[in-house]
Amino acid sequence: MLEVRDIDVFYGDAQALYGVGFTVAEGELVTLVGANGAGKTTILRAVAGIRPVARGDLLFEGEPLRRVPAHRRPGLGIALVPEGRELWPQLTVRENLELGAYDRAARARAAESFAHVYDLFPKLKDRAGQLAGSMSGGEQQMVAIGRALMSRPRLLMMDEPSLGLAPLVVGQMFAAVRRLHADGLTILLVEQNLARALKVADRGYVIETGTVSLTGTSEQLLADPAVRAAYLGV
Amino acid sequence: MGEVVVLAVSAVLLAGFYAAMAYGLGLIYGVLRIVNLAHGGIIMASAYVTWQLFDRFAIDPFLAIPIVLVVFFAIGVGIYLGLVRFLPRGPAGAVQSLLLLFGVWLVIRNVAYLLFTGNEQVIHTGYATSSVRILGGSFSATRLAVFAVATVALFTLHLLLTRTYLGKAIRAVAQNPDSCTLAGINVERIYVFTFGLGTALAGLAGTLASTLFAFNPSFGASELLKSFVIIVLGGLGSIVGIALGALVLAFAEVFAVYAVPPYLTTAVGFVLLVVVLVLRPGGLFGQRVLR
Amino acid sequence: MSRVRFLLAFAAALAALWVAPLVLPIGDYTHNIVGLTFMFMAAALAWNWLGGYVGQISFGHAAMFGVGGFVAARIMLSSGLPFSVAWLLGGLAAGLFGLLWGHPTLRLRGPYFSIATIGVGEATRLVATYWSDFTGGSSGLSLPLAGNPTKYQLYWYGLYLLGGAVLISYGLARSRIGLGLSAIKEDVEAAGDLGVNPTLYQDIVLFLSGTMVGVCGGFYASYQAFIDPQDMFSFDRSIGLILMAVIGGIGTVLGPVWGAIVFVIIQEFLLANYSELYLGLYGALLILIILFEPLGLTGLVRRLHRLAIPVRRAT
Amino acid sequence: MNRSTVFVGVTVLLLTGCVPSKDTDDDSANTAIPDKIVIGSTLPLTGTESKTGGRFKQGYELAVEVENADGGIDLGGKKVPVQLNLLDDTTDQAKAVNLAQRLITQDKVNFFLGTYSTAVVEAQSTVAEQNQIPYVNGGGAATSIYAKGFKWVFGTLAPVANLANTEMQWIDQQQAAGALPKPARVAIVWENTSHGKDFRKGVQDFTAAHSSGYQVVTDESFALDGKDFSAILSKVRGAKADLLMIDAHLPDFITMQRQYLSSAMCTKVLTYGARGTESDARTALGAEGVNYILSAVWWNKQLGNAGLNKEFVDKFKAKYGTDPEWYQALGYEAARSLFTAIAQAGTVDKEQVRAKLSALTMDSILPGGKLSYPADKGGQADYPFVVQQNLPDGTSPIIYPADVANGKGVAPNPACKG
Repeated sequence: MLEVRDIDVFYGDAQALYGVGFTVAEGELVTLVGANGAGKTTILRAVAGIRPVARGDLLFEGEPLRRVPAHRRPGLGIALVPEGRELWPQLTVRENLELGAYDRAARARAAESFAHVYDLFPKLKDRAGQLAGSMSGGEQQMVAIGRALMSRPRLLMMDEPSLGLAPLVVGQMFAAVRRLHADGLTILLVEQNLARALKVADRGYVIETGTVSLTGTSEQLLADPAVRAAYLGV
Repeated sequence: MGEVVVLAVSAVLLAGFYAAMAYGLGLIYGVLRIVNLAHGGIIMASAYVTWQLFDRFAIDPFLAIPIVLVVFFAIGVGIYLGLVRFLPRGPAGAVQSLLLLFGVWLVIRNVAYLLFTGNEQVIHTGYATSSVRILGGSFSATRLAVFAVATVALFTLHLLLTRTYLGKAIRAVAQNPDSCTLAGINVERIYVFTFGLGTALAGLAGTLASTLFAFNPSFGASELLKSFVIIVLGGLGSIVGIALGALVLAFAEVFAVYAVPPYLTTAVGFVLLVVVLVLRPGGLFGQRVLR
Repeated sequence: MSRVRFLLAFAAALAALWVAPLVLPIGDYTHNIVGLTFMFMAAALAWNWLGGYVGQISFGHAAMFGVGGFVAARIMLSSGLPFSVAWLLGGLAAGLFGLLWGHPTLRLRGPYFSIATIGVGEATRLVATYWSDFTGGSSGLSLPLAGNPTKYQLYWYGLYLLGGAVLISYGLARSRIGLGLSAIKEDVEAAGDLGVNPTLYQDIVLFLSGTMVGVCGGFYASYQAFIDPQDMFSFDRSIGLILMAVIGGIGTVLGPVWGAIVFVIIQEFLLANYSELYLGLYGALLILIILFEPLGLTGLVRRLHRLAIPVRRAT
Repeated sequence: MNRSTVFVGVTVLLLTGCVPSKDTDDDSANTAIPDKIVIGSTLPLTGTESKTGGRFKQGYELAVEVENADGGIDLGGKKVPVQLNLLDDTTDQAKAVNLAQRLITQDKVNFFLGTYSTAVVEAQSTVAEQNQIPYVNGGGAATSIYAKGFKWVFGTLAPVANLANTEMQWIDQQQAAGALPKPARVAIVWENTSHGKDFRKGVQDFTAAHSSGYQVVTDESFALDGKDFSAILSKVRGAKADLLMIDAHLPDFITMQRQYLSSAMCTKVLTYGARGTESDARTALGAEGVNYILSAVWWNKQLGNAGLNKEFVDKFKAKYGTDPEWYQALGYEAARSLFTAIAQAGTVDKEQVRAKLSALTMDSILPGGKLSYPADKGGQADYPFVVQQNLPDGTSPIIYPADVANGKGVAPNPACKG
């Protein structure tokens, strides 16, 4: 479904990604793991189109993505839940979700999507009229995921959904991810919490200083001694 | 007592014009974080357009509003696409846009001088001096009409911003443009639209001003300055806040005569501006984001 | 440029300008205009300390210009103090006035500060126009023609003002304070973390800037021999300083000097020929500079310089 | 601090306070008869005041044309043509000063005709005084210009205080005739400019001198270009004023009069100083809206039925195809008085012309029929204004002074009910 071929990305003069390549197949849950600053977020931003790619190709369902402007990509079926949620704090929960379905096709199915999101996160239904900025971190994360789902994505990318959340809430979050995956949604997940991420994922890529250093199924990676030493502290 | 009521009604009517005058500046600032220094120039230009429509085609200023809105929306879009678009975003861009749009103002003023000379112009509608009795006082029919238009504009804007996808997107862009892109909102297009709308609202203010005041190409400077006071009082960006800010300024100016000489009532607004900026940077009524 | 080279160039330029009117056949009119231009250069440089070095764009410098002018004029009218002392005292009063409003408002950044300065400028103008015991109100103040330097002599006083302003500009930019200022310009909070006290630094700069502009106001009072609040405190006067700095190159050490030259040349040239176009020309110039060369003339010269270097290497 | 810094510092210190000076080269003693007489002048030809500036230009140019029509000014038997060297000062004080400096010191004009608007004249007149060149202006009325003891500055505009005074004289007549209450309650509302200040002084001086007949109940100033005058008008209403004496320029006049009318106010006498008869006022307020407004100006074409006035109006119409207003008339008279003084002096010597200007008394188109620059008024002409009143039939006859009146004024305002 998604194919990333050998991309380079720069921040000004500083290069962040060096020939990164990976694939995500339909229905898969793939995770990108690695240390802080390794370039995982940059990869997601490049796929979402808010970070230009200097070299290499991005293919989504076989179609090249590089020339598609960022705001068109949700219409193609790509959605990103950004790191730190990035909600619109002075809009209500309902408005935040509504704008998730901004694309014309998604707008037409908004009612259906609302039902889906409220089903996944019943709490949001109760809080629909509340300002998003006044909610707790976990609730905000739910809104962020809900907003992404409202665009009816075929590929859902999530950037550190568990960051800064209480352990109990982290559990709920991963339960939701698992459920979405079980419903057949393709997911690309970036996590620092490698153990938990690999537990839900089918496959994983280890990103180190802007390149893919290791890849394999979750089991393989969890078993890899280098991974265990570097990321699991065992 | 009666006199106080009469003054209060006058202040409310004045607030109507003040609010209409500040909507455009507040909207553009709230969404683009750009201080549109050309605002005063647009108000002046629109007064001239209204006058031309009245003079040549005998179109009543209040009926000219739709034409003015369309014309100045287009002008706003032109200014954005031709100039503002090229500025960097962020603090550096904020300062540059200040100077750039000031340049635009100078050019507009010069064009007006060339086309219409420095003479004062006035629009005399049949009802310019007729009056209506309210609460024991007699008030200008034109001022009432201006107030009505300003109120309608307030509600329309409010509905647009809270009830439509476009409006919600505008508020979302004001709060966090990056995540708007992720939601599939074409932020650049929202910017173009907002700049156009803000300019159209400045045009509306100019039309309203032309029914109340005489104007020349330098007209608009004090409107711009007072608009600053209003959007700061109102919290820089909230449309309802702007209306409240206008009310505060109008009441302060009208009732200041009990405390300071009438000559200094204008200064009261500017002092209020600085004090509010320093003590309550979020404005009297709220925050700095468009809600 | 090294410090020694700068100071040598500075001394040479000062000396050349000092003797120029004595040896060159310059008409009286040009002589006076150049003298007045020196003052504008000094004021634009002073504006640039705050607007360029710190990045706080002030739309209210006319307030200090006016305060300086009127305090100086009052002193000249009421006491036997020489005009230069009156200028200085006027400048100090203006600097203190700057601190009075600047200390609270300098916490504001970007457009917030700019808007606040508009408020300060306009409020000051209105109060000054009303306060006729001090400013003469709408009738203004006339200075005695005796005891004041003539316009001919003011050329040299203008030159000294300019010299002082250039030295301070250079000193501020090259000193530790200068580093602190650019840190504040980049990011106030980070500057605080670096041990720079943004409040203190900005207060110092505003005081210096206000004092210099105030002294310029005193100079202007002596030059015109008649000042009135509507003119001294006008919004256009603040705008003029901004235009000079922007045309020359905002934030550069000497940019405002070149900006003031262009400003005056445009004014003098257009005055004689196309006076109906001068507003629009400033506007167009402003637009072009912001869009294509944010560092103004200085940026343009640097660009040409960069273009020229390879050529020189080739030969 | 290194050595070079010290060196430069010391140099600067040494230089400071050391300033060359120059003897003003005195060429005023040059009494040879020139080929032409060059008159320098600046006016606001662009910008906000361009309309008025243009009118003064018409007045100046007509005077020059008339003078040159028969060869120019007679200097001891030789006719010398006049050349006007006119620049645009855009109502900017510094520009007006610099341009005057340029015309006087560089272009060496013989004499100077002043610009328009008080503050600019005030700034510019110091240049004339410094350079000792006769400066006649028709555009600066503020008494403060003439209160500085300047020897070289002459003003053709009578002080605005006279405007108020002449209006009050007419009002006093009406009061004596029983048409107005005694004592009458007076509200003075003035724009905070020197124009407004002098107007206020005129009313105050008159009421102080006739204290049994008048009682000032409101005295307020306002800032230019106001958006709302309801508070001031409410004060006036609260004070139950009979006479509302306002001084305002056109935009404020229109805004204020609109609010006055729509708030159903009606005072027995209403004036806006010089405002009220202009066509702009009728356009903005309608013929109804300006009825019975009292106004006073320095000159009006209704004076022009005979003699010098008729000659001026006819020549003006022939040249420009329109009727002159007071601006053109004052410009014309300012220039003419200068030419007369030059002819009387018979030379272009500045001191002699100045002396002749100071002693001048000439027949004039201005009210009173004579123009002089009395020394006790600091060189400012002193004559009554012509008071006009807008009448319902659309005319604005002169109603005072009696010797030039061509209509009869109405007081109290018959439109007021009760």
